[in-house]
Order: sequence, then structure tokens, then C-alpha cells
Amino acid sequence: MTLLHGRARTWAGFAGAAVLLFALAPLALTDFRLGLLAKYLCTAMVAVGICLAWGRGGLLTLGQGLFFGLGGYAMAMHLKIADAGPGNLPDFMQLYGTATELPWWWRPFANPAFALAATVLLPMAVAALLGSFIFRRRVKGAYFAILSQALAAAFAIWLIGQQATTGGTNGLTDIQGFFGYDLDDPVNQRTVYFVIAAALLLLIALARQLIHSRYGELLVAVRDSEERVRFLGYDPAKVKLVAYVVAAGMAGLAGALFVPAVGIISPAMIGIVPSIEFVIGAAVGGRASLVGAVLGAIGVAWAKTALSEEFPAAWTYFQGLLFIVALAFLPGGLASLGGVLRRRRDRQRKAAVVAVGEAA
Amino acid sequence: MTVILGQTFTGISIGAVLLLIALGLSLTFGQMNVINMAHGEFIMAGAYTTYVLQKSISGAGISLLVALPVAFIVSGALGALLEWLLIRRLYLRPLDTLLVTWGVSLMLQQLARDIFGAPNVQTRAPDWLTGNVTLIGGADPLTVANSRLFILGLAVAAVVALTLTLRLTPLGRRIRAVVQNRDLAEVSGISTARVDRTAFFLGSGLAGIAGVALTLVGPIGPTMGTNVIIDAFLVIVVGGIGQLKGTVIVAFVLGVLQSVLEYSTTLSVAKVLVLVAIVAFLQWRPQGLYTLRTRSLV
Amino acid sequence: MSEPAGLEIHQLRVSFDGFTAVDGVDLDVRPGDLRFLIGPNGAGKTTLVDAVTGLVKAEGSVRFGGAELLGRSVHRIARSGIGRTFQTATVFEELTVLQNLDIAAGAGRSVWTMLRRRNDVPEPVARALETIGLTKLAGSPAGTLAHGQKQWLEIGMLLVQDVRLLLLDEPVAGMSHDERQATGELLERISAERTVVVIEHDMDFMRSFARSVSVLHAGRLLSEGTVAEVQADPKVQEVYLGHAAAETVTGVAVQEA
Amino acid sequence: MSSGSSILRRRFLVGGAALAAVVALSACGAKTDAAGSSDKAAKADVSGDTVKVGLLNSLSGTMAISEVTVRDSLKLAIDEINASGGVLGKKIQPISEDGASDWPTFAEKAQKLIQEDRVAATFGCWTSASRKAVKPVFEKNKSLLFYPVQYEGLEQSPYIFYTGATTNQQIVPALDYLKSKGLKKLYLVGSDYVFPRTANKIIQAYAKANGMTILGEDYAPLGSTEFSTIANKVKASKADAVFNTLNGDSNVAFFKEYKSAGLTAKSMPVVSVSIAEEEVKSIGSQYLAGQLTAWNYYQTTAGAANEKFVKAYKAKYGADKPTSDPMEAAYTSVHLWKAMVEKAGSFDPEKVKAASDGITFEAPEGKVTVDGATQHIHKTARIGEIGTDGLIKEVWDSGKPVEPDPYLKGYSWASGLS
Repeated sequence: MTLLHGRARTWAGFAGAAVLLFALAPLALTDFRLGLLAKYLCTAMVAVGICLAWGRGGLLTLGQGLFFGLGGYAMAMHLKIADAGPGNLPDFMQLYGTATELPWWWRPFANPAFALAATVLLPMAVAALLGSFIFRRRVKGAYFAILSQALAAAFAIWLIGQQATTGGTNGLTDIQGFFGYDLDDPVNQRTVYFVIAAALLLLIALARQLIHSRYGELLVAVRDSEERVRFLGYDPAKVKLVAYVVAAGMAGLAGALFVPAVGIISPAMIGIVPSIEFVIGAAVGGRASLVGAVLGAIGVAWAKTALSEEFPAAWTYFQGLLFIVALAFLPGGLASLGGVLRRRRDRQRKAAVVAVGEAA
Repeated sequence: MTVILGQTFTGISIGAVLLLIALGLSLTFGQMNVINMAHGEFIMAGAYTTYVLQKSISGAGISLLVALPVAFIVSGALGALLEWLLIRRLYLRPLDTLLVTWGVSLMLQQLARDIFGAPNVQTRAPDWLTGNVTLIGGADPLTVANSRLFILGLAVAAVVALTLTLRLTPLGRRIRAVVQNRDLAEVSGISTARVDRTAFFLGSGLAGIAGVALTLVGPIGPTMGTNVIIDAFLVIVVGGIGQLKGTVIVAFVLGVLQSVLEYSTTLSVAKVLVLVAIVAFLQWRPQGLYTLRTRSLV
Repeated sequence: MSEPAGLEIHQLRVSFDGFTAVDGVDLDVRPGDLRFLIGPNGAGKTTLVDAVTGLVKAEGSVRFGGAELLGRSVHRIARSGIGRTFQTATVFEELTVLQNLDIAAGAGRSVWTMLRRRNDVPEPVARALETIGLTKLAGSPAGTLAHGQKQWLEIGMLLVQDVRLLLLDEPVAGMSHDERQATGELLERISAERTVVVIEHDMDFMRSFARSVSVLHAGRLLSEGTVAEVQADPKVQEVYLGHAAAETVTGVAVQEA
Repeated sequence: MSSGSSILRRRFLVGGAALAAVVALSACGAKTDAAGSSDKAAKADVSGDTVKVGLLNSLSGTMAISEVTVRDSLKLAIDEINASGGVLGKKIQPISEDGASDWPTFAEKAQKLIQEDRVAATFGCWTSASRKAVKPVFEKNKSLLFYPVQYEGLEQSPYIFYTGATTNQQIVPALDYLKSKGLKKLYLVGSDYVFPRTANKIIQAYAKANGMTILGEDYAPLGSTEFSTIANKVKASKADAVFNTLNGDSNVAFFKEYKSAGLTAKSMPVVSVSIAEEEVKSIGSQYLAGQLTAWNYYQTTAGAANEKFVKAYKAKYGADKPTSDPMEAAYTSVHLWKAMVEKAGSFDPEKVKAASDGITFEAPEGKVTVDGATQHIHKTARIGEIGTDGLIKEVWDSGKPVEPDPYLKGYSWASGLS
């Protein structure tokens, strides 16, 4: 009975979100705001992965920019090749490069199927490789966090240094088409938004399934006491690796969809600062709760836009303050607000009962 | 040959800067396990202190020397304030500390921009620090900048002072006691809260001194802290958390590595290679160069 | 249910940075025994268990059911049928009692099973819930359990793992008298089917429930036998003279030693 | 057996409501400007008695050190125009946005200014990366950007007016100057991004054609502050001069290291193309005295227009605030836009563009003329020497404004570049 009730609630939640994303938002928002929402939803997709890896698995993934970038560049490379047309080099290579033909590592991305698969599989493969080393050697906590940052920073610096083949600091800009559709057309922009919204809902459903599966319970167990899990006969390195790789794939997909939504991918989305910002969104909303992390990511990204539009010269004060207040005083994020209030109320009630009891 | 020697000296001087930047972190991060992203802004506070003092004290040399203790106190006080306001609530959540202090760092940068203006500001180095010393004469002379020697001396002095403080003074004993066993220290009558704050004061104060030193070699502006903070954390992590000697060795090794690689490649490539080397090293020694051996599970 | 297996330790040696914590210990625990391991602080009891479970490197030989354990990784040793608890109860506080037991029961599950939701209560889990008396609390988060209940849950987790050897590190520390009694009876029930080794400071508890006792001192085996034999051993009396009383009082406070 | 997960389910429902709130909030943000236009070319809103323009500069992040002064200068020009009656009888209302030193943010804010605020034109951007990021936005929306910083050329967007120098108005004259002084062995140091890399390609081509040699080429990531090795390499090369295309913070560290290595303006002069008065102030003349810079404007440039500009700027922002080339180009860009609009008699970007050719303005740097074909400006090239007082003294100028040639079509040695 309760089970059915619970399932019904879940479906109602998904249906509500779908109505909001697919019907209300496109009606209520201008093209520009809808485009921004698409961008926020991309960060929310990263947050879904962070919720899984950090919130449930305790891995402080401070280097998600790396995977976001891998996915983004994989997609943008294909789109640039497609924009240039067969036989031509992408515009920036003609301007800044010396090569007369595509570098060998660009060539596979001319194939749309390869590029699409690479947006997700490439980050996952890199994560699997890194993770299998890192977790087997039991690098964790602060070490893992700083290591992730170093990797993201190294990738960004490398990209910047290869101007002739990666666009350097500029990144890959001025992306015109998306698999044959002209991104100039507002209708197509809208379609990109719908694709992103659908992808987000899909990732949420996927993460939900994982979190509620036996694996999800095990992941929480690893987070709370890795050694204990080891004594139960599991290999925690593998458990963590799965969450890390899945989170990387989600970040990659987010990066890939960010490209048609914003029309640009650059090292500015990859280094240390964006990587921290990805985590902060999830943390403000509530790292362990899927809904909290997603709404936190959207909310923080929205707040950044709104605050910087309202106070262009002072908005970083408010942003900093938001992080401090949300994280120092609400460790479970905004998602825990209800619980915190409920507990406080219960405590007061209990205190009242005790007082009454003593009085009697 | 001169090139190799010269690059080694350059590497040592880069290492000295890294060491000064990381030294304060070896207390707050290494000993107390607090990931303080605002540490970079405490360095910035030290640099701006030098700038402000130079406006009121005309002699560049005197104002620099005065700036050392003043910056120590200014940054130290900022650190103690931060500890009291926020960090003490977060000791059990080291990773949250990282994000909260990131917020603090954003606010401090904006504050600097509003007080001192967005552009970088200038300090004058005293004349005795702008020249250089010739180590090997001849057609290809090997020279070392006075400012670099000064920073090296400052770094060595800071390491010695910190070591002596931790080893010999009652305060140092208390800090070590709290680091090793918080509960036991508490029942032995040590106020852990006070020790925490003092240690944070010391660590942040060292950042202030690093800030004074940085005015001799780099820009003084609102984002100067962000430029160096990750490097500083890497030094601590590779050296081994809680291990001063690891920090010292790693700072110099990374400095020399960076300078030698950079000479034969480019700055970008050298940076990437150093980062990759660090990642590889941590695969080999996941707890850093030196580790505290304990029987604890965590 | 598989047969209980015995533990044969031969010339076990563990050292940290030149300090030898376990110094050539021989120990033979027969299948189905309820063995108590006692000794003053620093005697090497916990280190011995650490070595058996692969947590610290050791020299010598540890054979379990005939197979050598030294050199295997922690989770492999665990899979061979050895389970342990720690001085402080480590259950997964954020998971429910049921989830705790389900995870403990599931080390061999297939990927497909892992990725699906748990829809029923597996039979061994239900049985363990019954044995440790926590059936009614199956849905509560483990973090909300009383201290004694957490210890029982931990033991229950070993039961669902179907371990043949349980290594328990001070299971009754901090328990009330009634809880101790209940724990002792639980251990007696369990040892009917499995081998149990208990590290304990509480002498009363030891006297009430031990089937055999080994005494460690300064990394070496001092004495071995039944409770009566060990108590009569003059070497034990020498080591414990004046110690025993203090130990029982401070047993909790010095856990981290 | 699902008590644990039903809490999560309830949260999901609560979350749905919260998502609704977020969407509603962003919708509120949009409502201020009514009409959700799906019209591709968002028309500027000139219906009231004011006309909006966008100021798009980094007010936070690493680039704020340079870009804030450009915004200040733009505001000064707007104040002046408003004080003298505005443009076509309308007062200019500036909308300032923070690009936050982040290229995708620049693109986002550009779109916001055009589509939500419906500005008539936008002024700003500094780095080439930010310009490249916003270029498609302005082109798609058919809206105008005035870009006030010297840059690497090789670009000609129909919706951008380039009021800073292109390469043949800054880099080529600087090379001519070095050649005329007999400084033929060069070492190139630059930040790792488009402008320095392209500039150095041009320098290489020039050197090849003019019998100069390039002894080395080094790049540092933007924001790098560790230059001891590069200083060692430069010193070891024994070059005649250094051509410096470093940007921002890096210059401070580079010149401190340069002096520490014992290199001076006498022994090995450095020609910089990104060091203006503002940077001199933050590095210190202690390290810079005697070094050369190539620009189109200095605070010391003679002329009544400049005296007025410097005086007005200091009166508004403080006597210790210097003026510089990008600030001047920004200031000039607003006045040029005004002149174009008045000639066109309309704020419509197409009409403004059509009217742009031949527009002149008595700018602080001297008379400038808009070249309608390239949408660049005729500018006088100048080489200056940094003095001990922190000001830059002109030591050479091109005599007359140089015609802009962004693709260097008029230079035979540059034929292989684009």
C-alpha cells in the first residue's frame, strides 16, 4: 500500500517536473531566459553526478570540469568540423594554425556517431583509468579533492597551450549548426533546450535507480566506513569507481549539451574555479539529496545571473555570503532545511513535555 | 653547465617562494586539517599591508621590514577571526570548510577591489633588493637576484622559527598535543578552542609574511591569492600532511623541477608535466612523501 | 550452513617502526571454540586480530581451515569466512538495520542484482534479525540504536556473512549488566555453529562465558587453557596482580591504546 | 519496507514545487522587459526619451585589473554626451554588466543586453577571447559592439567596430622603429593566448623579410607570475631587444624578474604593446624606466582634446588616476557612435553602419577617421619611453593617421599569414 503510494508520488514528481520544464518554462520565459535555463540545466546534470559520487559516495569530486570539458570538446570538435564542411579546416585553425589538414586526433570526431559516443564514453574512460589508480591506492578525502583539482588545472593549461589545435584560451567558439540544424534559428534553440531538459530528467531517473538499488545502499556504506565494507568482503575501490565513472559520464554529457546551448566551450569552463562552482551548487542544495543537488545547482547558477545583473559591481559579496551561510550553517544544504526545522520543533515539543512532566 | 647551475638556483628561489606560501598552510591544513581556500587572500592582505605602510613610511627598506611583523599580525588576526566566526563550527567537516572558505575568498577579493581599486597597486622595493649577486663571473655570469636571496633567507628563518615554536615553547607543545589527541588534550586541561585559534593565527600570519615577500617578485592585486593557492596545497599534499620536513623538501624539489623543465620546454608544458608528476607521485605514495604512521583506521 | 573451521597461528610476528607488537605467538583455536583472548593493555591482542584480518603486515603463518591467510588482501580474507568487529561499534549509521544486514549478506551478489532495488528480506537476514533480537527495529537507522544494539547488529552482520570464524574486539565494553548477559548468551548460541574469538577486558564476563582462554603479555603468549587453569597459573597472577581491578574500571577509557 | 525511501519521495515532490518557484523567479526577471520576442534581430528600444547602451566589462576576476578603468572611461564619455544634450535628443542610459573574466559569461551578458535590455549598441570587451565569444552573439542579433582594445587583426565582423589599433597601427610600426634603431635580434615573450601568438607570427614574418632574427619565443599562461626562468632564457639569448606581448598580472612579475636578472633598458630594451599608464602605475617606474611601449595614445599626448579628456577624467575619478590608450579608445568609441547615429539620423544598426564611413572625431589621440569598409579607425602610431615619473613620453610617431589594414593586405611579407 505504502509502496504504491510512494511510487505514485515519484511519478507525480517526475510528471510535475516534466510539465514545468516542457510546458510552463517555454511559455513563461523569453528565448534568452530559456537559453539561460538550458545552461543551468547543464550544470544541474553535473550536479546529479556529484550527488551520486560525493553525496552518496563521499568522493569530493572537485575536478568535474575535466569531464565536463572532455564531453564539451568532443561535441564541439565534431560541430566545428561539420560547420567547416568537408575538406575544410575549422575557422580558428586557418587563422592560428600552420597545419593544412586536420590533426590525426581530430579526424575520428568528423564521424557524428563517434563524437556522440565519445562525449560520454571518453570522460568515463578517463575516469575509469584515473579512478582505478586513485582508489586502489586509497587516496581519499583532502588528497582526492586536491588531486582532482590538479588534474582539472593540468587539462585546462594543456588546452590553452595548444592554440593551433584546440583554440587555446578562446576555446571553440561560434558554433553554427547542431547535426544539420541551424543553431541561429530560435525554434532549434528551443529544441536544444528540450533535449537538455529531457536528458536531465533521464539522468535523474538513472541516478534515482542507482541510489535506491542495493548498490546505492552499499555506496552509502562505503562513504560512512570504507574499512568496515572491506571487512564485509567487498572491494570499496570498485564501489567508488562505479560512482566516479558514472558521475564523469554525466558531466561529459552535460558538457556536450552545453555546447549547442551556449555555442562555446573554452578552458574557462574546465579549470579550478568552474570545478568548484559545480560542487557548490550541489552542496548548497543538499549533496545527498538528488532533488536538493539539482535544485541547488539551478538555484546557484540562477542566483549568479540574477545577482550579477542587479549588482554588477558587488555581486560576488552576495555570492560568497550565500555559500558561507548555506554551507556553514546548513550542512545538509537547503534540502535539509525541512528536517532541521522539524527536529527543532520536536526538540521544543519534547522539552515542553518534559517540563510538563516535571511540573506534574 | 652554467645553465644547469643557474636553473637549479632559479628552482631553489622558486621553491623558496612556494615554501613561504605553503608554510602557513602546513599549520592550518597540515596540522589542523582545515582546507582554507581564503589562505591566498591572507597572502593578499600581507601584500596590501606592505602597500599601505609604504604610503605612510617613506623609506622603502624600512617600510618593508616594518611590514613583516605588521602583516603577520594583520593576516593572523584575519585568520583568527575567520576561525572564530566560521571554521570552529566546521572542524568535523573538512571538505565543507573548503567550500565555505571559498566563499570567504570571493568576498575578500571583492573587498580588496572596493578598498584599493580593481587595478594592481605598486610597492617600491628598496635599492638593496633590486640588484643581484654574481656567483660565477666570466662571459656567462651566474647571478642570483638579491630579492630572491632575501626571500630564501626569509623562508629559512620562518621554517626555523616555526620549528622552534612547535618544539620548544609551551604553545607548541599544546598545539602538538591537540593535533595528536584532541580528547586527551582536552581532559589534560588544555583549552583546545584557544589552541586552535592560536594555531590559526600563526598559520595565517605566516601567509601575511609570504604576502610581503611576494611584493618583491609579483603583482599586488585582488586576485594574487588565487594564483598561488593551489600550488601551495599541492606542496603540502605531496610533502605529507602534518610533516614540516616534507613541505620543505617538496617545495624545493617542485621549484627545481619546474625551472629545469621550463628551460627545456615552455612554461605551460612544464606546469602540466609537474602536475602530472604530482599525480603520479601520489599513486606511488598516496599519503605524501612523509606519513604519520598510526594504527588508526581512518 | 558450512562447518566451523579452526584457526592455526604459528610464530606470528608484527612490528611497527622497530617496535615489536606481536612477538612470535602460537595459537590454536579449534573449530566451535568460544575462545577469550585477554591480557593487559599493549599486550598485542588487537594487533594479533589485525594481522589475522590482513589489516597489518605480519610474518609467520596464519592458517584458517587449512589455507594460508598472510599476504592476502583484507576483502579476500573476509570472503574466506572470517569476520571481525572493532572496539568501537562500526555499523553504517545512516542505513537501516535491515540495510546493514543486507549489505553484509551480499558480498557475492551479481552486478545485476546490485543494480536493482531490494524487494524482499533475504532469508539469512531474517534469521539473523531473529537471532540478534532486532526484528522490530529492522527499519530504523542504525545510528539511532542503543550502544548494545549496535554491537548485536555488528554480530548479526557477521552471521549473515556466514562467517565460520568471528573475531570480536571487546564486544561488551560500555554495556549494562543485562546487555552483557544477553550478549554472552548470544555468543554461546553462535558458537554452537561457528568458531568465536573474543578480546575482552571484563573478567567477570570472561569467567561466565569463556570455553577456553589465551593470555597475551608484551606480544607473547603467556598462558592458555580453561578459565580455571589460567586463573591458577602463577605467571598470569604475576602479570595481573593489581592490574585486573584497574582494567575493569578503565576498560572503556583506554580503548584507543 | 520502504520507510527510508518514502522520505526521499516526499522530498522529490517538495522539490518539484521548488523548481516551480525557480522557474517563476526567472520568469519574473524576464517580465521587466515584456514582449518575449522570438524576433531574430532584437530591435533596440528607442521609444522613450532615453536610449540604452550596454557596457560589457570584467568587473570581477583576473581581467578586472584592466577592464574597470575602461568602464570608467566609457561612463565619462556618456556623461559628457548627456550633458551636451544626448544623442538625437535622447539621453544615454548605460547598462553595465560584469563579464567576470569568463568568456561564456561575456556571451551570456551580451545576449542579455541585446535581447532583454534592447540596447542600441554595446561597448566593451578586452581580451580577444571575450571578443571571439561575443562575436557570434552580435552577428546573430544584428547589434553593434564597439571594441576598444588593440588586437591581433585578422578579423572583420560586420557588427563590430574596432576602435583600438590593429596590427599595422601598432606592431608593425614598433618593428619599423626597432629596425631603424638597428635592433635586429629579438626575443619574443607573450601570454599564452590569441593576441600574442598571432602578433608573434606577424613578427616572425616581418623579421624574415627584413633581415631580423628571432632568438626565442616564450609563452606564459594568463595570470602566471613566475618569470625567473624566462628572464634567464632572455638573458642567455643575448638579444638586442625583447618584444613583449604579456598581458595583465604577468607583466608585473616579468619586469621585476627582468631587473633582478640585471637586464636594463640600456642593455636590452623591451618593447611592450600591453603596458599603458595604468600598468606602469602598478608595476612601478623603478622597474620600467627607459623601456619602450607602442600605442596610439599616451596621457602626455599633446592637444587640446587630450587636455580636456585628462582633466575631466581626473576630476571624475581622482587626481592620481592615469589615462591610457584603451581608456582613450573606449572614450572615443562612444563619441564616434554618437556621430554615426546623428549622421544616420537613426539608432538602427544597419543605418549606423552605412553612415559610418568617413566619420571623424577630434579624439584625445588626435583626429581619427572611421574606415567604413573595415570598420576600423585611422589612428596615429606612437612609440613612447617610460619615464621615472611613471608617465610615457612619446619618442616617435607616424606623423599622420595610419590606414587600418587588419589582414595586412598591403604588406607583401605578410601574404602567407591569413
